[in-house]
Amino acid sequence: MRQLSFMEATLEALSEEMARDATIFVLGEGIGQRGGNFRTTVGLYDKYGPERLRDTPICERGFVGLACGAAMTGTRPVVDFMFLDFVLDALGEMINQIAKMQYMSSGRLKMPLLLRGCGGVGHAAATHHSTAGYPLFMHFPGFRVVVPSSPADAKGLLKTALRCDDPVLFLEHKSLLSLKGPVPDGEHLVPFGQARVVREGSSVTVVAVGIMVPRTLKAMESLAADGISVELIDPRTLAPLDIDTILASVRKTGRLLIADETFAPCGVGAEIAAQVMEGGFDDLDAPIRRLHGLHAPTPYSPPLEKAVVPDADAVARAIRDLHAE
Amino acid sequence: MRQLSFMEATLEALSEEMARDATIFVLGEGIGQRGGNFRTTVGLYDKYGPERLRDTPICERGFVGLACGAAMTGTRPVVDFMFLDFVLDALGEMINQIAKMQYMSSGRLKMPLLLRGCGGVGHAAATHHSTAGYPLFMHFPGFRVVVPSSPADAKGLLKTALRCDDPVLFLEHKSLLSLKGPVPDGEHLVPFGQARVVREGSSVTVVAVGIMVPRTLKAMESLAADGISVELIDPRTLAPLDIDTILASVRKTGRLLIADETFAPCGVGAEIAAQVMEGGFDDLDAPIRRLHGLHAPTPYSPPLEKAVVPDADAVARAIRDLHAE
Amino acid sequence: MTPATPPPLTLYRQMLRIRRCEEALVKAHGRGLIHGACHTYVGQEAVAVGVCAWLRRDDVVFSTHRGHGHALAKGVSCRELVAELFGRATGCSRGRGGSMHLFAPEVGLMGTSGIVGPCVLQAAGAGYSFKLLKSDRVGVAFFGDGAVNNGAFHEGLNMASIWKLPSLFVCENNQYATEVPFRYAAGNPSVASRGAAYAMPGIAVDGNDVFAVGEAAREATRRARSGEGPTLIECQTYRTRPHAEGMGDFTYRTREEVEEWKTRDPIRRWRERLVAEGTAQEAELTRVDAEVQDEVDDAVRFAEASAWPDPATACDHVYSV
Amino acid sequence: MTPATPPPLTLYRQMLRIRRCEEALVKAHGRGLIHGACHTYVGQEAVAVGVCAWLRRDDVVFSTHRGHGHALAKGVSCRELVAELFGRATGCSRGRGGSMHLFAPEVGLMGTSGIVGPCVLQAAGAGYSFKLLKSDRVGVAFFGDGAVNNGAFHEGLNMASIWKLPSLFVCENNQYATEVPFRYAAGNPSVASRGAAYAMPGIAVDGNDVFAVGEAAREATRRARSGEGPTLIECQTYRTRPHAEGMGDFTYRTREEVEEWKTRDPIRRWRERLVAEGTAQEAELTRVDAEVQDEVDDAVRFAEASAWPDPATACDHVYSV
Ligand SMILES: Cc1ncc(C[n+]2csc(CCOP(=O)(O)OP(=O)(O)O)c2C)c(N)n1
Ligand SMILES: Cc1ncc(C[n+]2csc(CCOP(=O)(O)OP(=O)(O)O)c2C)c(N)n1
Ligand SMILES: [Mg+2]
Ligand SMILES: [Mg+2]
Repeated sequence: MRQLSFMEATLEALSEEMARDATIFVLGEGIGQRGGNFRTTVGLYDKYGPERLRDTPICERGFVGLACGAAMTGTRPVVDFMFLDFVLDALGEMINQIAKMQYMSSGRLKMPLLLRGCGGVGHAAATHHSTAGYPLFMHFPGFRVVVPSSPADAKGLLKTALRCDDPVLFLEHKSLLSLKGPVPDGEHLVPFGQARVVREGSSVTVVAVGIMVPRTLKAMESLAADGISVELIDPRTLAPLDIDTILASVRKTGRLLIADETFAPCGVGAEIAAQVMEGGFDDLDAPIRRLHGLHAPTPYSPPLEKAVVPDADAVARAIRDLHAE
Repeated sequence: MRQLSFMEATLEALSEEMARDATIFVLGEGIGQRGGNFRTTVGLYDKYGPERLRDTPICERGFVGLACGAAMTGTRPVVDFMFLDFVLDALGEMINQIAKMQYMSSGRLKMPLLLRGCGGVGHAAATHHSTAGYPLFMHFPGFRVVVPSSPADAKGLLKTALRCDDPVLFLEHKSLLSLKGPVPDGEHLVPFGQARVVREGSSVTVVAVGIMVPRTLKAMESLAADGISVELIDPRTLAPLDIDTILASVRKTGRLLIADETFAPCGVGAEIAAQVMEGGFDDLDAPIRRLHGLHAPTPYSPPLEKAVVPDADAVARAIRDLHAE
Repeated sequence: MTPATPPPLTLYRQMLRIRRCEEALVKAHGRGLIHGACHTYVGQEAVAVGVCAWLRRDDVVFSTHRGHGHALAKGVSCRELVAELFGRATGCSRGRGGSMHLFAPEVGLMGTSGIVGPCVLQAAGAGYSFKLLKSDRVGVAFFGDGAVNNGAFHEGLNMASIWKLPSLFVCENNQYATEVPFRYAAGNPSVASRGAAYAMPGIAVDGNDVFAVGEAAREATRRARSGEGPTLIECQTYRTRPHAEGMGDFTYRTREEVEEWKTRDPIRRWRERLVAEGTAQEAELTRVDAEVQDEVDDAVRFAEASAWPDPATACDHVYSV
Repeated sequence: MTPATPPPLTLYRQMLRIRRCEEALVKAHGRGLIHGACHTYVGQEAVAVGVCAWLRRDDVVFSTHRGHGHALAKGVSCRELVAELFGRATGCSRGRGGSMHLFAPEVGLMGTSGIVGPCVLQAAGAGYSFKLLKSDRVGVAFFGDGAVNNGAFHEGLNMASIWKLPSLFVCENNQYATEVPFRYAAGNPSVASRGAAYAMPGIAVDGNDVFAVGEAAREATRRARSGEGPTLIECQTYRTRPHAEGMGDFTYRTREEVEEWKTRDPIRRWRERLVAEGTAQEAELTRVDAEVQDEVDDAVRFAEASAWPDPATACDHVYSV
């Protein structure tokens, strides 16, 4: 199959859906003629013009709130926010308005709104260009949360997001953008709420989020030698979360590690651990372990930045420790 | 000891600290002459004047950001935001700025800033006057999170907050405000990071957050009869979290229920469950259970509102079920 | 297509319907039938009615915590409004919203809100949709003077201006935000003059004169429908009841000020004008008074007799599927 | 107490220090010594220097992603700046911040920022502190034209105005936000005129004329220190390098436009004026040129020789204790 990068895969998905659905338009800084800071809209301006590829002033709250009103009145806005950090100024609109409109209108309004951009640590981008923050979108009711780890999933999930009537947060890790992988062309849709078993294994289950999937694959190279057979699961969407696939795996392995780059407290690891404990307590042969980034704002200097992020070695260590428990 | 309501207790704490520290000033809507929507500043305007009790325009992001700059330059702002819902428009300032200034300045700046107001469901206040949201302040590094359940703790914790150099979120449940209880006068300080064992017990540990403490006490009345001995723990501060007291209790009871009114996903229950699993796995005789509000925006109509909140009966049921496991 | 000029008597009926409805809600609040907050629109009726007179059913309105008047003027029935405040399944929001969360998208009421500010952005968003869809519909935001100092006003008006969106920004300057005077909260006491910061026409009108408000709305909707862009309208008005039912008054404003404004009652003024100009006969008006009172009484009976929502539905519609 | 009128030669030295420092950073960026983004201040030097000339060490500055010039003008050494961008423990932020997070509170640099907007609010907050503490210090925000359309500008200026805070709001209107022209992004092309929306003096100056900027800052700081309130200053200027190092140019603006602005180089203009007016001799100026170059070369050597931060400290100072 042809190899595409994350960027190429999501651009293809957006381009195909914009051709299919004339109500889709994109809002963001530099997503017009410029084609997006992360090349998310390259070539689309010439095809679809300024109204559907709308460069915005620097008013994140404003254009997110505008997108809310647009989604309520017959169009499908895509907010291309670059880095999640920037759009934190719009959390009020997201939590109070966007996430609640369907409920408060008893389903008479829909909220077909996509929030997409980058999150995650890397490239010495420092503390205002590194936030992931998806746990808070899992906490508040109303959002769909998508964190892809492969170009194929990125395309298939973005297309699903662009046909979904709920607000979707689609978050890509900046270090994955140029990663290449096989991507089916045309009508390739990945449904929400279905985890992907990346590797089957028998001794330890690892649930890895986003960039932690390739890092775990790397870690696994060194583990096979020691006969540690890892079952790697990529939830792909965190809301809805496919807990059944995780529970089934834990039933088999009895051991679970959740690997997530962002913060631990009230994070993805905590939620998955709590659900597995509730649904699979008797299957557990060892405590569920969490591997997260350190609980500090992201520093700039490479040695500091490296220290706050769990890399492949950290994953390998965590798996070994868990396997030994 | 004299009995004070929550409101009287926190007003006393604020009044005492403002007398002690001339750099404290309060920002909010109606906190001047009016004395605050929840009577949080009654009488203080006449004592301290408009500069220290500053009525603001309706610009939550603005005055939270202003408070950030003030805290960096020698004063101690108190943001009295009424309902947490209102101040969600300021999350960008809180997460990107307030929580990070000490870290980014390598400790050369302090952030003595108190964010205080109401959260929680009740009185048919509906979806824009019911948000608690503290899990997100636990998730991001840099905040102290205080959720008192008694007037005495409210006073002691608020005084500690007003002497703390970190940003503090102090969240009161509106249904607790008029609750009365014994309150020591004068210099009564409750340190952060020390849970309170409200009742000792032997068969089930319940960690209850804020308003769930009185609800659990009510539930316990019906349980004693059935010989279910509950150890009730109020963490009082969620960041820092006194996990040791919780672990010690679980070591004794082998059973843990976390009762929290707000949402479950990536919430307080998940975090405590994950930590207890990590630190006390072998002490557990049954899966840790979580009791939270339903995962929906808060509806207005009393029968609907009642349905989304865990009341004393729900707590009693949850304890019985866990005890039977 | 622009709506026909609204019959003067219809404007009278609509304003009166709002007034009588609010009076009924005040009584009901006293009887404990209303559960949450209740912000009445008494004194400001000319704004909602004057603006909505120039809106079509398919135009959309985004409103505030003080939105009963906007809901009624846009076409929500008294029954649906009162039932909503009573928390019944027959309410316009099925009992989920109450006073501050009135939803009736089928008549273009896209929601009132418990948060000050967002309606401005959402009305710009509706304008964006209508422009993209090549329709001549308009998006309208009603908001108070308190919202003018909020960033949403700044960001929303700027975007609407640079993109020439078919949106109306109607500020109801009743001079107070809860108990804080606008003259204290805003560096510049004129709302209309702020249009200049966004190169948007900003006009000030007597918000207690339904005709004056209507003329401003007529021109603003014409501009919007014909692609000339948004308009900011400052309606200078006053709420003659406390900020919310159950709250005090006269600590932050004087009885005299309130009484003085009562003499400018928009409904009485319009009634007198209709009679003076011979547009309507006393008899007709008296008949309308009676009909409106019946309508409101019926709405209260209907609401009280209505069923409560089923608790089992508490989690419905969080997601579309 | 107002600082003494800055010696013309000092202004020259400071502007040149910024320019040479940026040039060194550009080279270093090419050599891969700078890890994150690097937004240079080339072309805008007169703004930081002209404003900071009227600030005392204990006045405070809140800046943006393009803050190297503000840091140097406020008193951060070239060594500390370059070392920070190199990510070394000797940097002004101990290597934690990089180009967009420069902190040196000891000289009143309260932080540059990767987020557009907050500096406006924080400068108002500093003004609030100083007013409450009865000090005559001032809080200054430097921000770009891009921030003008952000709600923080609206909310911050309004609060500063109604509370008469000793704050300066210095907008560096370099006409583009990344690649988006201000004339596209803002309904009203004048920043200074927006002062009117907040009843705040708003003045526009030639941002490439260090004397003109200084005169505006002199009056604004005088107003602030004497309790007369805040001032909005629009400095019309231009960045003659791409938005950030490594980024392209000329897709959104023409070579001609850039070349035209280079002829208004604030440093050359000031140098020529000093010579023309006989304020400085060619020889002195040449000596300054050499001294500044040495200072910058030394800073680069210092930075390269500096140690990396210890990974074990990565979680220090998240909390005060
Ligand atoms: C963001 C936000 N902050 C605070 C509040 C609390 N609040 C409710 S109404 C109100 C006053 C609004 O004043 P104005 O906009 O003038 O409308 P009016 O009540 O005068 O009609 C305030 C502060 C809120 N609802 N939302
Ligand atoms: C809230 C926010 N949104 C977007 C960005 C991305 N960004 C960084 S610099 C910039 C342009 C800023 O333009 P301007 O304020 O004019 O400053 P200049 O770069 O021209 O000096 C943008 C959009 C950001 N840093 N913060
Ligand atoms: Mg008002
Ligand atoms: Mg600019």
